[in-house]
Amino acid sequence: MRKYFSNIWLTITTLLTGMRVTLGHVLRIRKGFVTLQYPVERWPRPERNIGFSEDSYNVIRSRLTVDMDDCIGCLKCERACPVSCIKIETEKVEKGEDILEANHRGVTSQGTQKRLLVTRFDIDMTECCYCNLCTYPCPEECIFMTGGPNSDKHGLDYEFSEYDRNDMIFRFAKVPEDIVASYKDKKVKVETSRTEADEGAES
Amino acid sequence: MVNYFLDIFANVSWLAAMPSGTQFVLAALMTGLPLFLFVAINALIAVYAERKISAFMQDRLGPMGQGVGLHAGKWGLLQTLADALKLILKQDIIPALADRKLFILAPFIIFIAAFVAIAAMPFNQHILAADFNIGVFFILAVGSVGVIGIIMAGYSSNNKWSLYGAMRSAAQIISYEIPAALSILTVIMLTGSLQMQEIIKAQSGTIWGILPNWFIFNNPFTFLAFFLFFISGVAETNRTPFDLPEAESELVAGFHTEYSGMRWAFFFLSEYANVFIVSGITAVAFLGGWQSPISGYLDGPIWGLVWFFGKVSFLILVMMWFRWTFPRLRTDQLMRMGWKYFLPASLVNILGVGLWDLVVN
Amino acid sequence: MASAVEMHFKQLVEYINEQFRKEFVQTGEEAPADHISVATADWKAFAEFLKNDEQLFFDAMMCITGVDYGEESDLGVIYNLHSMKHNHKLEVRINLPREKPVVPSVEQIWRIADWFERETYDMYGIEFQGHRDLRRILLPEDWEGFPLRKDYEFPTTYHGIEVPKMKEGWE
Amino acid sequence: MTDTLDLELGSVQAEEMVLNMGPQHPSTHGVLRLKVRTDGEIVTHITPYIGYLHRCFEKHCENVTYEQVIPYTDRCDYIASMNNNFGYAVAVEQLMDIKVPEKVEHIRVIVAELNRIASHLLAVGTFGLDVGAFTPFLYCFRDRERILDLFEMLCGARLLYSYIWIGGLSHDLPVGWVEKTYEFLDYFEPQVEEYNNLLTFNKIFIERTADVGVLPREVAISYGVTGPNLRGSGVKWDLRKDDPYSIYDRFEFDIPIGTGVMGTVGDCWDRYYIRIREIEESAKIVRQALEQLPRDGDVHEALPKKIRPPKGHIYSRTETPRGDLGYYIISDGKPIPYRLKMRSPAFTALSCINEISHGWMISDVFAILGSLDIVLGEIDR
Repeated sequence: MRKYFSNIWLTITTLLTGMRVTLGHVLRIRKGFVTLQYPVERWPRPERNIGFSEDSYNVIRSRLTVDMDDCIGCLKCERACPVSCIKIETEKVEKGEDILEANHRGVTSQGTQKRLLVTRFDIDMTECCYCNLCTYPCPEECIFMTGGPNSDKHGLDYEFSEYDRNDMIFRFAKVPEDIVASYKDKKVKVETSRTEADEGAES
Repeated sequence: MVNYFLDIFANVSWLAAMPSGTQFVLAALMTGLPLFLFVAINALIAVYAERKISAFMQDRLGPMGQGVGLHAGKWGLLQTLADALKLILKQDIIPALADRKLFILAPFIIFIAAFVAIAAMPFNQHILAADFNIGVFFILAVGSVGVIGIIMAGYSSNNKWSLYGAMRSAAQIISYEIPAALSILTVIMLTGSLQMQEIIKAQSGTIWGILPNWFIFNNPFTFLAFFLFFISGVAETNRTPFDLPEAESELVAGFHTEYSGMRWAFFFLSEYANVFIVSGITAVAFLGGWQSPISGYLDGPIWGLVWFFGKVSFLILVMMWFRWTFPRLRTDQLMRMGWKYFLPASLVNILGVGLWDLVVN
Repeated sequence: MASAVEMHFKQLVEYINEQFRKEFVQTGEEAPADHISVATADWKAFAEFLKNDEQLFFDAMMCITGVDYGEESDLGVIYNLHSMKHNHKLEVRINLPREKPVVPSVEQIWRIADWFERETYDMYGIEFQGHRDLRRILLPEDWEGFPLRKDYEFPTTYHGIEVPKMKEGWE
Repeated sequence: MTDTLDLELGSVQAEEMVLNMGPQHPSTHGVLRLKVRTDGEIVTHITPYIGYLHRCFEKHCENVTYEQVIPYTDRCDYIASMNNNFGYAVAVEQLMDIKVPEKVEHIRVIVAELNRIASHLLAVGTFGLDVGAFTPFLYCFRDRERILDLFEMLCGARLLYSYIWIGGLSHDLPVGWVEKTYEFLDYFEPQVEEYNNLLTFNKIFIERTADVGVLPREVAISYGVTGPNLRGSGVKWDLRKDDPYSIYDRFEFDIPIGTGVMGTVGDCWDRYYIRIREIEESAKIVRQALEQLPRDGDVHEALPKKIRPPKGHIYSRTETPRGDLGYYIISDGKPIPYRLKMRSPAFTALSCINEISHGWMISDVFAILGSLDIVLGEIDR
């Protein structure tokens, strides 16, 4: 019989404490609410000074972007990507020589001479897993997530949704088609001449 | 209200000429339509209040309108209107293997049960759709008709989850009817009449000088009866901590899993109508309906409306408070509590009130 | 830290040799220093011994790993056992022929082996004899082939759905 | 008069109803299908069907290099991905026996324990949801968001960090991070009191969870259950204390085990209460680790240029919020792992659900499933 009444008493007291907690929240709603009204109020980006010497490390995970002027086509980022969502094609070019019509600058901002013209640099953002592994091996630090340490060039962008999946493939190489075609058949000519030379050498 | 309108028709010449049948229908319509509009608006306000209260309890802001263009009003006021519009326009699917006739009929039965009970609800001294002399008994009787609708909905959706939901709610509502009826009995014993207006009139005046002579303060047994009735009322409207029939986390959505669009909206319309009825009866029976707390002052008809709606909305807020604080009971615990704790308590109550009445007066 | 485990391992090996069966585990210096390899025939008896013996009392099975040792060489199953009471660990390896990999199931001894064995069967096609309900656990019931084998080629369609559907403009 | 209705009960055969708590269900914590055979509301047999979230983690690991596996380990147990990286990094470092600098060890412990708090908060919140209380879920998430803000400040990501690398970390601590963590700890410790008031000692909650789904000691060990579920059954087993890795032996914290305060030992309430107590213990560890954190030292110091572990194999275990996470790695000298098996704690926790939910009702099945705190990403790998 005693357990019967202690059960009732326990129920009443514990339920009342629970109600006191929720009532407390209602009364303190003015300063206690956590809602962020998205389109109007935005999430503050974490502060920039990430506190150690080289400012190149990137502490933001948003859309990947590439500075084509600095890219020397070394394919390190393509190899570092765990889901292989970066595709690069390059063509051999004379060292450090500008090709304006293919908007290719011969010397990078850090002064290295470019030997390769990057004809195709596509990143498929639907497959990218935002792990940021590709930004570390880059010798020129030209691939990074927008809004990171080089945010002066590219503002923060994490709202890049599209209607069509193919629009999510960002193509950074701006080399016109005919230039790419001309390099391709030049390369073919070089190959055929070399194969003839080999046959000549063998026979 | 109906005979009140009939008297008005009598002295208007062209209305009196009509046959008495159409006169009666016209008068009934004139009382029924505002009540229906009241129920719809009450549902809209209650849904908005529920969302705002639950948001404040959970450190959220709830529906807020901001930004430019079509949005949900200043503090999300238009949110429920937008929901209602959406529900009307939404495609309303009837499952192929469902039992079509019952499926379509179920929401209406539940709504009718809820709507008819409001007829006997006294809003103030004069506004009362139908002043039955068996008011309380009528409301309790009609209240239990809703169970048929729920079982129909559960059975006809041909879905295991809704069958579970329907069975659970049938057991729950029936087993909580009894403690509810018994605890109302204590009030009727004190007033001696079933008529709602009589019950309220019996609660005028003061007791111990300052307290209003409401039944809740009358004697300790009616004080306990107030809580018993209120909690079994919560159980009858299937709200937490007794919301087993539509337990989101287990039965997906209980008996109204297969409903969508306007049919689903009817379930919610009737749920909030039920909530209004339960709080209404509790206010009338225990908190003195349209009586003002300071007896003697501020008790004109307009003030009567204010007091009645004040008490009802306070009780509705308490119900919402329950919903966002407590976990859910299991079916067998629910039954055990209903039969082993509530029923003996209400029987002891009746005995207590009888003795108290005998001894004190 | 590593040396403590070796010594402990040596104690285990000596204990097993004298308790279970003479020369059950070769103890020459070329013997592997951290695991015991067992023939399939007496694995069931050895497992019961490991579990019920008072001194060893391996009551918890940590993990069963299936291994494919290469294109032409054979398959293998590695059992990692652990004792909650004495807090020591043991690794047992069994090598199986590639065509007919069959191992007696220890599912009655350690209840978790039920799901571990089903997963190893699912991924490697290793038959566990005496398993009460050996069917695929992760892959759909009617999936052909055993994915984790080295010689597994990817099916192009499953129920008519073309599996690797690449986007256009993306070779 | 012969009675026409000789209806003896035997002929009335109530056959069992099969209920599909299908892959799409509000409270199966992911994509899991439970085929439940019920007699009325009482459960007679449950067969779980898993594999809906199988992404061939182990096949991927046989085709990518060691440092590229790290983003994959994040996605196994996506609620405690810091602990997954930690487990994988410890395994490969033991294989290559790299010694990681002090500062990195401390940051790893801090970050892993913060992630344990976040994961337990989610477990406690969803358990409240399964039992029907909606508000504690949102309180838990409000506090969990604060931890995710700390992680966003640390490595940019909020859920899948790929932060702990083999031999070091991807980023150093930003300026002001330590103060922010202290600020979080001071805010957070009194919050646990609120959950206790609202849920732990609530009579309805106790009624729903005490004595439900009791997992006895031997069954737990034989089913390989580990972590809070095992400690709920009274077995004092925590890898951080009994098989210490990294620098856990420098901190003093105690291991809460189930004592059957509200019901029998090993019931849902015990497993739940252990997670609440572990949140407090982890906060203690973070505080101690923050005090002993060496301020100087570079986190990239021990990062190997080329990760080529020597031929051999290793089985290493670490304590994640759900139990022992084991990695069995076989390497043949190439930069790509030859075989990588991940032993997931939630896999073993789910395997014993049939054993402990006999004779309980349908609403209890969800209370039991919630108390086991499983994550389907880790079960299906």
